[in-house]
Formats: sequence, C-alpha cells, structure tokens
Amino acid sequence: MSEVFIQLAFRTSIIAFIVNIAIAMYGVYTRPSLIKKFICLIMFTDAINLFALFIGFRVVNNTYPKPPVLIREPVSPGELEEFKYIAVDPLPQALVLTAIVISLAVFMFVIGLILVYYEHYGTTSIKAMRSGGVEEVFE
Amino acid sequence: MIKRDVLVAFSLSLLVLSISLIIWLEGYIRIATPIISSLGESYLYYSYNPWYSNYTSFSLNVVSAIIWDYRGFDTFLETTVLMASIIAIYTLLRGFEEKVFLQPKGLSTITKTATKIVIPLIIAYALAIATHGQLTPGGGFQGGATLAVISSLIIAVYSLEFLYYMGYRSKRLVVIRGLCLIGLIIVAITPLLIGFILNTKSYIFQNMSKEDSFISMPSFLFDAPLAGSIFFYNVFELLIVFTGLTTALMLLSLRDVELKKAFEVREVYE
Amino acid sequence: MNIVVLPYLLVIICSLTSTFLAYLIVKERNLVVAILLLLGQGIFHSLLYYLLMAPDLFITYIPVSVGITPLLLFLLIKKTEWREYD
Amino acid sequence: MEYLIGLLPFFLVAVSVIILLIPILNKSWKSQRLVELLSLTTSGIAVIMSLLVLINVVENRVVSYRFAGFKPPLGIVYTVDLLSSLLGFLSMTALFLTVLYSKWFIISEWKYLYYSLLFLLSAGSISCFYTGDIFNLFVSIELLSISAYGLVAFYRSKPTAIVASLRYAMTGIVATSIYFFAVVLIYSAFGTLNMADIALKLRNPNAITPFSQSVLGDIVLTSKIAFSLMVWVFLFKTGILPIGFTWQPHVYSEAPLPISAGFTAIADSIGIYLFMRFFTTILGWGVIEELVVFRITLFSFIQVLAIISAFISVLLMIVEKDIKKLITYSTISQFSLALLGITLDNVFGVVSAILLLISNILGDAVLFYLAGLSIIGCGRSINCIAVLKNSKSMVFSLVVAILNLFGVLPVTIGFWGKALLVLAGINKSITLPIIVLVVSGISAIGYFKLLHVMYTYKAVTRSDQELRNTVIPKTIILLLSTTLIVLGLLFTLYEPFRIFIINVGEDLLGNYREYIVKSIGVEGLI
Repeated sequence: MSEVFIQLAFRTSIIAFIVNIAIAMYGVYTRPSLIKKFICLIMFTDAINLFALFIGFRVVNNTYPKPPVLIREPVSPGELEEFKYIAVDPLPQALVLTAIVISLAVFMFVIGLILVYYEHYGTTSIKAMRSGGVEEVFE
Repeated sequence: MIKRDVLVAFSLSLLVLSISLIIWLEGYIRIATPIISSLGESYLYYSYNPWYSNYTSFSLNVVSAIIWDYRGFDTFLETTVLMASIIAIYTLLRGFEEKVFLQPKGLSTITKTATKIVIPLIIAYALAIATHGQLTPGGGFQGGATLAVISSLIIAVYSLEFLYYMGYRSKRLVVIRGLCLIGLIIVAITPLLIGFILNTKSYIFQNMSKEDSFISMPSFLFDAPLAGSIFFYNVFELLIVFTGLTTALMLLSLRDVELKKAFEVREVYE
Repeated sequence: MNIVVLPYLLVIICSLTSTFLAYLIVKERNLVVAILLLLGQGIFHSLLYYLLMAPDLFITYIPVSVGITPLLLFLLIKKTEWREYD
Repeated sequence: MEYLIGLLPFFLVAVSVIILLIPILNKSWKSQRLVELLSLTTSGIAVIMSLLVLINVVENRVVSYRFAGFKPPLGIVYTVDLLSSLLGFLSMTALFLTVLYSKWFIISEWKYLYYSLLFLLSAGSISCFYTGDIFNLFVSIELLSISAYGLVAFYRSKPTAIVASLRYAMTGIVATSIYFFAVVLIYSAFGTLNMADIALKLRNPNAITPFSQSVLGDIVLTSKIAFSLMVWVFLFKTGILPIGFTWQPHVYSEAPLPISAGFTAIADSIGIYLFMRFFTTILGWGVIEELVVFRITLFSFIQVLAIISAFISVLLMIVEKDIKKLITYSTISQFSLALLGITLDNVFGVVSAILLLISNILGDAVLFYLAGLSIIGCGRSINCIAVLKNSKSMVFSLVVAILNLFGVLPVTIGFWGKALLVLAGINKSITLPIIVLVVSGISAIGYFKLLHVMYTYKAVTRSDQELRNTVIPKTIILLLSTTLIVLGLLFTLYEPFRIFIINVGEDLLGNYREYIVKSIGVEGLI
C-alpha cells in the first residue's frame, strides 16, 4: 500500500513540475513585459533544478532515506556499506548546486540589461523593441 | 497576439501530455526506486574511506567532496561564470561614480535595531557553514550567499549609503574577488608545480594521493578532517561569492545621480 | 497510516502548490505581487529540497530565493515600472 | 605534455583576471598600454599552447587528461581528438587576431573590460572543444554565453545593441536550461555523465564500466528525448533556422566588429562541433539497432531545416543593405551547408563540413575586417565598401574572400568544401548537389554585389579624425587572404595535408573505439 502511495506521490509531483516548466515557458513566450518574462525564466530554471533532484531520490525499506552526509567518521567498512544503501544520490545535488549559482550569475546580468533597456526606451515592454529597436541606423 | 498565445499554449500542453504519458503510464524514467546510479553509490562509498586512499577525499559531506574534488573543475568554471557576470555588469554600467555624501535614509529605528542584532548572528552562521563545509552540510557558496544576505539587508534597511560608510566600494570588492580567484587557481595548480619540482606525475586539482602520484594535500588538522584542499577552496569561494554578489547588488542599486554620468558618456563608435 | 508516509504527502502538496503559484504568477499583472508570489514559491521549493534530503541545497536556496533574487527584482521594479501593460 | 590541455583554460582565466585588475589598481595611462601588451603576448602564448596540443594529438590520435587524477566516470576528463584540437587551435588563433585587430579598432577608456570578457569567452570556447563530460560542457557553454552577452552589449549607448544582447540572453537561458534538462535525463538512464561512457553504452548496453557499472533505465527512449532536445540547443548555438534567426543577425550586426569576426570561430563553430561530437562520436556509427532509425529520421529532419535555412539566408543576403548583416547571412548559409554535410553521414560529408568551417572562419574574418576599414572610413552601408578601391591589396583580399565563400575557383579552401559536399551528396540523391549549387548561385549575387558596389559607387570619406593608421588591419587582412589561398593550394597539391584533413573526418566517424578506450582508460569493453 505504502509503495503504491509513494509511486503515486512522486509521479504526480514530477508531472506537476513538468506542467510548471510548461507554464513558465508559456510566460516567457507570450507575456509582453520583460520583467515578467524574466520572472518566468527564474521559474523555468527552478523547475528544471527540482526535476533533477527528483531523479536522484531513492526509496528505502521501512525508513526515510538519509542525506548524503556522514554524521561521524566511520569506524568500519560495514558502516560505509550501510550508508551506501541508505543515502540519496549526491551527484544530482552537486549538479543542481552548480546550476543554481550559474543561473543566479546570468540573472544578475539580465537585470542590468533590463535597467539599461529602460534607460533607452522608457518602458519595459518589448513592443518598444519591436517597433523601434530593430531598425538599422546608418551614419 | 491572442492567436499566438493559443498556439504556444497548445503546443506546450502537447509537450506536457507526451512527457506525462511516458512517465505515468510506462514508467520509463526511474523515479523513487530503491536503486540509485552506481556512480552515486561510488561517491557515497569513497568520499570518506581510509581503506581506499586512492579514491577518497576525506570529506564527510559527500556533496562537498563532489563539488570541490571529484568534479572540482566544474565548480572552478562556475566561479568563473560568476566572475564573468560581474565583469559584464561592470561593463554595462561603466563610468558610474559612487557618491558618498548623499543623505542616508532608511527604515524606522526599530527595524534598524533588529537588523543590528541579526547581522552578527548571520555572520557567525555563514562562517560556520563555510569552514565546516567538509564536515556538515554547507560550503563556500552557501556561506557566501548567506553573507551576501547581510549586504542586501543593509541595502534594504539602511540604504546603500551605509555600505559606503562601512568602506565598501565596488572597485575594492572586484579587486578582492579577482585576487581570490587567482588564489583558487594557485591552490589548484600547486600539485602540478610540486610534481614538477619532485619530478613525478601529478594532476591539476589533485587533492589526495592517487595510484600513479603520491602527492597529497593535508587531510587532517590535528583531529578534525580538513579534507585537503577542499577547506581552502571553501574559504576562497566564501569570499568570492560574498564579494561577487555584493558587487552586483551595489551596482544594480546605484542611484540615478550616480548613474547619470555613465549614460552620458559616449565613446567613439564604429 | 505509517509515519513515513507523511514526508511524501508533504512532497506532493508542495509540488502542487508550486505549480498553482506558477499559474498565479503568470496571470498576475501587478509585478510586486508577482515577485511576492515568486518568493512564496521559493519557500515551497526550499521545503522540497529539504524533503528530498538535500541539506546543502536547502541552505543555498534559502538565501538565494528569499534574500537575493527578490531584492534584485524589487530594485529593478523600483527603478522601472511595477505594472505590466499590454 | 598532456597537462597543457588542462592548463589552457586556467591560463586564460588567470590572464583575464590580471587584465581586469591592472587598470583598477593603477590608473595611469601606462596601465592601458600594459593591458594591450599583456593581452597580445598571452594570446600568442595561448596559440602556441593549442598548437602544441594539436601536435601532440596528431602523434597520439586521442589524448585525455584527468582532472584531479580520478578515473573518468568518477572525475572530469578532457578528451581531445583531431577535430577538437584543430578547432581549438583555430579558436585560439581567432582570439589572437581579435586582440590584435581590437588594438586598432576599439577606442575606449574601458578597453580592459572588453579584453577581460574576450579572454573569458575564449576560455569557455576552449573548454567546450576539449571537454569529455556533458555536464562540464553545460558549464563551459554558460561561461561562453555570458561573456558573449556582455561583449554584445559593450556599446551600451546604442539601443539596438542592448536589444540584441537581451534577445541573445533570453533565448540563451532557455536553451541552456533545456540542455541541462537533457543532461539530467541522460544521467537518469545511463547513470553517467562521461561522453565516452555514454558512447560505449549506446553501442554495448551490457558493458560494465568501473564506478558507473551498467545502464539503469530504458536508454532507447531516454536517448530519443534527450538527443532531440540537444538538437534544439545546438541549432540555437549555430544560429540555424528555428531559433537561431531570432538572435544571430542582431548579435552579429550590433556586437563590436572584432567580436563579430571572432564569434564565427570562437562561439558559433561550437554548435557545428557539438553536432559532430554528439551525432558521430556518441550517437554515431555502430549504435544499437533501436536507435539507428531514430538517427536517420533526426538527420533528415535537420537536413530539411538546413536547406530551408540556407535558402532563406541567401535570399536575405541579396536584399541586405547593411554590410555587417550581409556577412552574417553569409555565415548562416555557410553553417547551414556545413550542417547539411554532417547529415549526409559519410566521410566526405563530414570532411566538407570541416573544410567549410575552416574556410568560413577565415573568410568571414577577412570580410569583417575589410568591413571594419570601410566602417571607420565611411559607414555601415554596403556602398561604403567603395572606400577600399584605392588600395590594390584590399581589393585583392576582397576578391579572394568572396571567391572563397562562393567557392568556384579551386585555389581557395572554400572550393574544396563545396566540392566535397557535392561529391558526398551525389551518393545520396541527385537533388542535394542541385540544392547546394542553387544556394551557391543565389549567394553569388550577394557576394558580387559587393564588388559591383565597390567599383560603381563613390563613397564620401569621413573627417580625418576617424581615419587611423591602417597598417595593422591591412597586414592581418592580407595575411588571412593569403592563408586562404595557401590552404587551398596545399589541399590541391600537397598530399599529406589532404590526408590529414580526410583523416580528421575518418577518425571522427569510424574511430570511436579509440576515443572510448583512451577516455575511459579500460580496454576490452567494446
């Protein structure tokens, strides 16, 4: 019973996150405001990061899995063997940590870009970009 | 406009449907099973394992071990990405002037006092999680981001002026940041240099001794596991992330007066 | 009911709430409210990181999603505009 | 000598940081000169380092370097074969030329920021070429992208430059996030992130590698989803039809001119390179039967896209009045043809793609550098190219570059690219060569328009203040155009060179075994 429930919970959550990705994508492609597009981009990367973390999760019999951190120095190889079968996958966590830092770095730059865009056009709507932005200017 | 919206929504819902079908009905993607990848198990097994000294990194926190030892080069490039982002913002707003003599404003006194009490606590917490990154959950980036929260608190509660009073200038921060990145590179290259001097094989980013190379960073400080270079990397990363995020926050919260000159400057264009 | 089921229940609640919040954010015209909702979503995400046994990510994500990103966005809105026009 | 492979990105990053710090710490005019000198010498050293890597690889075929000394699936490994070392060398050469040209072209108080970003860009680029790990590739692409966004927005008081950078950044974030999604999917099924390991398991799913052991999930379906997503991302990087068109013309026309010239080699060839890496080494010949049909379908899909993209870009090229955009569309058409070559899935096709890449990198650089001269002298319109007609050497270079990109005379390297493409296409169907010829024919109108304009129009030269000493650019342009001819002649007359180039293609398609063995370091798995 409990296993069925766990499967149900995880599949529902993953599909929730895929819907999340789709909603964010919808926002990126259809909203007129740059800031809104940007907020949707943040949601987009967040949803993908969480999806990655779901992949690394595991279910352990009779108990909840442990985080990939050893509580104390292991005294015997047997303890390490046990730890190996009870902790969740550490690699997706490391990947997601890297991805979070990178997306934060890129977002900071994009915020600067939007500021300068506002300085030029007086608005954050992309309509300004469509009408006036793309024309070539010959000196 | 509306037609396009409907089109985008339709195609995205198709995407969701197809991926959901794959996951839900067929169960193709591995979710919530008792098995994780053998690679992940290898990391769990070798991360702190004195019995396999060629594969270990003597770090109790497996994620720290992966980030700075097994996949250290990734993290180095990631730090560089943060650097590139700061340089790019600096390029975008180049020519600004930091004006110190404007009147500081800020929120009410109660909020300020509360912030004053909170700040030392946050500093202690951040330093603890950064320097104990090899023992407990945490590490350089976590500590740095937590420290940067202080800067954002000061900007939000006291205004940017207070950061200037405390001696923060974006240029100084960029210099500290660059020096720390160079320090990180030096720590990463040290094994290679030692290998040159001793005329043995050694690798960039090497931490513990390997099968074909005996060079090893210190793994213990008295009794506490130091996890070799992971400790140094964490300290550098703390400074790098703190200064980097603070620089970005300061640059993006510059007042109009300060930015005025930046947007007036015209360079000779093509 | 076994006590171990509770975390899984929380996982499902958090993910569904996150999706619902995503919908609200895309619909919302007032950007200040949108950012506050994003902050709320960030809290749910941090909880998920905790439930999925990633303490490292938990302590990374709290300052990033609750502290730095919203502040940057608020600074941006303060300098530009806080409503979304068509 | 293997450590040079790993040292190169560290070297570039360190140089970039030092270049940033010098003027901040010391504000005298001397520091500006110092920065220029430093960037010139260090980029020269980078060229030499990449050349040494190339020589090493020619001797050993495949060279791998383990970071931190861990065996591959456990740690990150750089695996360099002939193609990646060749393109890495070209990328470093482009860096050197860009630095040299910028010394003349860019006049700014904040030039050190420009140089700093440029070095970070090339660090990302070299890491993309050399890496043997799909997640490391993600990080490298991000490094490459963010420095590129910054460089595109360098002329920030032009609104169009900001718009171009925003377009690039917004599409770029979506694309790289989707790449990360694909990486996670691959990890969920294969249980590894190493390219050679994935390539091995696509050929022999029962193989048991150290540390990562055997596959975990359904590799067939996962590869189908993940590789389809990756195609999307690489199309973005290359600038070919679906989403490439949303950024590439804007970016190329708004970036500082030396950057536009360097982008072809440093940033855009990454897209084509990754196509080759993922669809010949990883999902290449010898994969399990379930994926063969998928691969063919995917290739025919990309083929259609490439053909459409080539047609649209050459048609746009004819009507274009802005010289930088004209060169951009020419680049897109060349890249589309290179992509067409890859999808033919035979040795000649891949070799033609490599040759087209080389000829496009050099030819584009010549055209952009000539455009730089005309822009300084007069302006952005193509009529301004007329200012060059007084100098015989420049006319010669323009003719050579045009002939190279058009590809009619067998003296330039571009001819051989197109000739081999036609040759490879004939084996598949008769329509492909006709399409290539028609595309080249239409593009000829665009190219020869330049020559026509040069002789019929009379350009008004700007005031003297804009005209600078033109020794450096003219030397670079002459050098590059002679290189084009020399390479073409070498390919025609000198057999070892021809064999070397064909070897690159053959190694890529057929020699996946050595790539896997040298990368993982365990024999007998395949």
